Amino acid sequence: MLDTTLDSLDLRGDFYTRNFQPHPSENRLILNMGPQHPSTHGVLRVILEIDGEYIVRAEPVLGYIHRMHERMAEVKRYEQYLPNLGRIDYLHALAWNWAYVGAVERLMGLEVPKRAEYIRVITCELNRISSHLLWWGAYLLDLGAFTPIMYAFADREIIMDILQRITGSRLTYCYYRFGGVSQDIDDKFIEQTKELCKYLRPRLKMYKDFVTDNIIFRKRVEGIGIIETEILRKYGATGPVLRGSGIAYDVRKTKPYSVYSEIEFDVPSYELEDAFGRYLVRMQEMEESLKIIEQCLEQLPAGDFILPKAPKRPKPPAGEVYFTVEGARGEIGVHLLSDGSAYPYRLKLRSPSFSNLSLFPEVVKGTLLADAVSILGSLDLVIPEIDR
Amino acid sequence: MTKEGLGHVLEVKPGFCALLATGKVGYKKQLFILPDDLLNVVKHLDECGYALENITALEIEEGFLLVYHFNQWNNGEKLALKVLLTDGVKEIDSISDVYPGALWHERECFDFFGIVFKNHSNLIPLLLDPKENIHPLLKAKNKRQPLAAIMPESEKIEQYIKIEELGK
Amino acid sequence: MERLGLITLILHILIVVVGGFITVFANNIVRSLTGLILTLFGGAGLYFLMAAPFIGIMQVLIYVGAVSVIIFFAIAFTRRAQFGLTESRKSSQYFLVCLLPILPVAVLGYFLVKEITTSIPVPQISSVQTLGKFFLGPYVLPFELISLVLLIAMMGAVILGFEKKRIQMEQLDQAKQEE
Amino acid sequence: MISLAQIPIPLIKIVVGLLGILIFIGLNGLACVYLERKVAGHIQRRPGPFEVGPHGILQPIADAVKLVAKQMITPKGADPILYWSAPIISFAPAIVCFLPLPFGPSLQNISINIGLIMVLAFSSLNVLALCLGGWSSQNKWSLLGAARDIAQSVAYEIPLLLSMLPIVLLTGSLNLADITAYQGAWPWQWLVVKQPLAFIIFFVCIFAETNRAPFDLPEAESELTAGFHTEYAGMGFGLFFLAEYSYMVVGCALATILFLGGYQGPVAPGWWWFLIKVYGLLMVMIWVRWSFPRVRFDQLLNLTWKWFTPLILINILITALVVKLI
Repeated sequence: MLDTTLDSLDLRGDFYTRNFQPHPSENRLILNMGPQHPSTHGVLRVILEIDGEYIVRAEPVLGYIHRMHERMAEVKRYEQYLPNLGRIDYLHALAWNWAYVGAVERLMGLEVPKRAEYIRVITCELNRISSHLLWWGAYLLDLGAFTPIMYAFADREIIMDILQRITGSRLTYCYYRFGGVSQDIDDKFIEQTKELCKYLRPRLKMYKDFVTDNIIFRKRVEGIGIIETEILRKYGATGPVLRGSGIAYDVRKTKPYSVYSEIEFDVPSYELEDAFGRYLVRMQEMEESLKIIEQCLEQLPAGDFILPKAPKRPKPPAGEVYFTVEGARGEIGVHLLSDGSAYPYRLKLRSPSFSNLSLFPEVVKGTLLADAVSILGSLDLVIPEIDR
Repeated sequence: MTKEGLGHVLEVKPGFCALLATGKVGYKKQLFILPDDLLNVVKHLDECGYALENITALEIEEGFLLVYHFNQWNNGEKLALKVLLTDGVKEIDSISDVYPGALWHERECFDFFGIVFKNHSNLIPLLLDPKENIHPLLKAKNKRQPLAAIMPESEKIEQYIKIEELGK
Repeated sequence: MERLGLITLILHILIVVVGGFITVFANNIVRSLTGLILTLFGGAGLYFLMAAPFIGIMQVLIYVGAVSVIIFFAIAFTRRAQFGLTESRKSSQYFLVCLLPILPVAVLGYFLVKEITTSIPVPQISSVQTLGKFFLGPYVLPFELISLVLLIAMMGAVILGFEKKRIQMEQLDQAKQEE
Repeated sequence: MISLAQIPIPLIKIVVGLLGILIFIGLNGLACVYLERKVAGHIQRRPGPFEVGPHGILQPIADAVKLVAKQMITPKGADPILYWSAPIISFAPAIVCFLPLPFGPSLQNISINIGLIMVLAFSSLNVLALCLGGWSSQNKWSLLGAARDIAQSVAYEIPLLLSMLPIVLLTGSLNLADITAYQGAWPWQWLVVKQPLAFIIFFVCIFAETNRAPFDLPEAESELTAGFHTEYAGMGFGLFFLAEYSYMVVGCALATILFLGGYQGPVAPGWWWFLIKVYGLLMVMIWVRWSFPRVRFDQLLNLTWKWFTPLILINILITALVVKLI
């Protein structure tokens, strides 16, 4: 009699829980981490099978904020779709802006003015720093340190203020246009950005003293979540997750787009393969971004900020294009197919977090629950980007 | 499916893949293969050290076109595999045995188009509600375009390569 | 003062008895344990009344604070307890359960009636020092033996823990290989 | 009828003492909430509560009113009796823990000769309350929190007990008043000078005992949502909260009495010295909480079993030898 009640108890839960395992074995617990959980940063849900606190199996369940952006693309004109891009990855919105705008420009054969390219690089790197700062704070919150996120937000606020003056929005930017940017930058922007660079350098140094060299933090990330190169390749991971394992693949350097080939910067990579490697990559990347911004401000040419003849309502010729840029989380790809009309025929958004998260079940096997949180944080996930 | 529509579809023999012109698309290489050769080709690409980047599909007049994007880390050279499913076929081999990262991409294609991937270990909806059986990216019949209309480059076949010689 | 003492005594006896009944009759294993803890608490109170506060506090520290918690650890994670499952007992079981306490009551009662001892009206408080001297004086051998038993129990627990961990790891490896 | 004069004086003393303790616990809860929020605010470079009253001084009262006014929800499938008794079991022993503490030269509720063990015994009941709450919530996260709490108590309880033994060996008493009297008024006469290692281990174990960061594993917001009190709302949570602060004060008071000379101070000894030292230690606890990440579970076990226990055993051995020889 007891067994039958147990059976019926096991069959509780929704489609995904039942699909995960209808009959958990003795001593094992099926645990739903999410969709509302403090360290899944949004509405990610991970079904875990745990033995004590050891994770035997994990399966992420997605789709809680799925908005079908790809379908929206097919029913909207090219220019109408622009604001959607800022909503995909709300932390590095400008990279998505760029990926889409770049794809359309390539399809139409538009030549972007030099000044516009530089403005794009500056704003995109500013956005990257703000994204990494938020990740840094949130990651430490995952590890149980409450204070860093406040520091990170204070710094991020400055960047958002700077970008707000130029782009008009604070988070979900829609700044780039086909053939340039929507508004030119002024002297005040340049001055503010220079000040920011001066301000952020000692801050990053302070963060290193404050967090990176902390023994408790080190013990929580060193040797945790080791991802081998082979797994990275088979799952198509990109970005800091890849560079944390020692592979210096960065679209900005390997296949330079825009004016990245004219700027000197390093691609940090660490052969640690663990969460600490990924952490160091992101911390180093912020410094590199500062370097890029300073160089761009020096080299900033005069000229148009948008192509004078840029079409307001583009109608690209029929054809296919695949354009990738380097986002804060990895390689962002826009695969665009046009049939010559004012609406895209098919638009596929390749999001880096999607691939990065897909290797999570592989990595998390056999680790502790606390480590799973640490690994999840080190992948730097943005759930709207995964669900799209 | 008229023969005329199929006229543009590339004629590839089994065991061969057609190397297409890339133009401004953004790939280093474009390969067109038959559905049956998919696993074979993917195994070769795996040996060459390609990383799986993306799997996507689209519906055209001829049927479904699946595009697999691969990437090489050392030089960033991208490779696209294109497979056409014609005659109402909605099934293709899963490449998840070779690239486990394909599991999710294939589930997404199953979600959006209803394409069934054979030998997929867990083909359940990934992003959409499992209770609603809708495939939002399928197009109405009058909206579908022929392959030639959306991929003008794919008409130009540069050469045919034997699959065994792909690695070279 | 005396009346107050009597009230307290009855109160503690009530706690012990009620705790005992909960322990036996509760149909949920964790509730049974809670009853047991209540009984132990009542016992500790009785020690206090008998002017043996050290023993009473030790009862709280060791039995309530440590042993019960460990028992809790062991049973709370069984599947039955996890899902809050309850069991219904047959009436014959209740009968047996009622029969069981009669035995000690009979034995104790017999001796109480047979040999009435005169109790000290105002009990003396024995200090911790006296107790310690007792343990390391006349009772040194049993005292040391008990510590030896505890040591062996601890070592056994550690060894068992390692064994279980090893098996777990093997299972994990197997699961990985199967995939 | 019992006339007033017939009521025994010890009983009156205890009742008055209990009332005093309850008032102290309540006020301390308010003060700690304010302190915690304000210190956390300043550590995080923000002002902290500022709206209710001048400098947000009335914020704790607003918090308390909110907690009391909230609906008390019993989750579906929970064991209601155990579920609601858990916060009470957590809070009630805290009151007993205050009884033998000497706040001042003549400010001790009951001068019991085993005061130290009494505090320890009743503070260890908190673990039981936490597991009961965690288990009866019918929530897997709570259950994991309860499991962690038990394992944690197994880890810290032994070094915590052992770290007091050197003091007992030196002073030869378990009465907290005697231990205070053994030490002098000046800092170099305090036992922390003779037993620095024991003090450090004791204080770290107090962090674990009170479930404070970096050892707040049973709660662990980012891992177990809120651990054992995930399901508690209103005053159920409020009592756990109050109990945590009470145990913090008990822990800091014990550290003060055992190692920092209790109520004794260089100028004008009295209860104010005691409170200054206790709240000084409390500030350290708050400071640590807002600066450090959380340790992992096995790291805590490693720390306590592999480092603290052997170290403190050696410490006891040396102390015993020195006491015997001198």
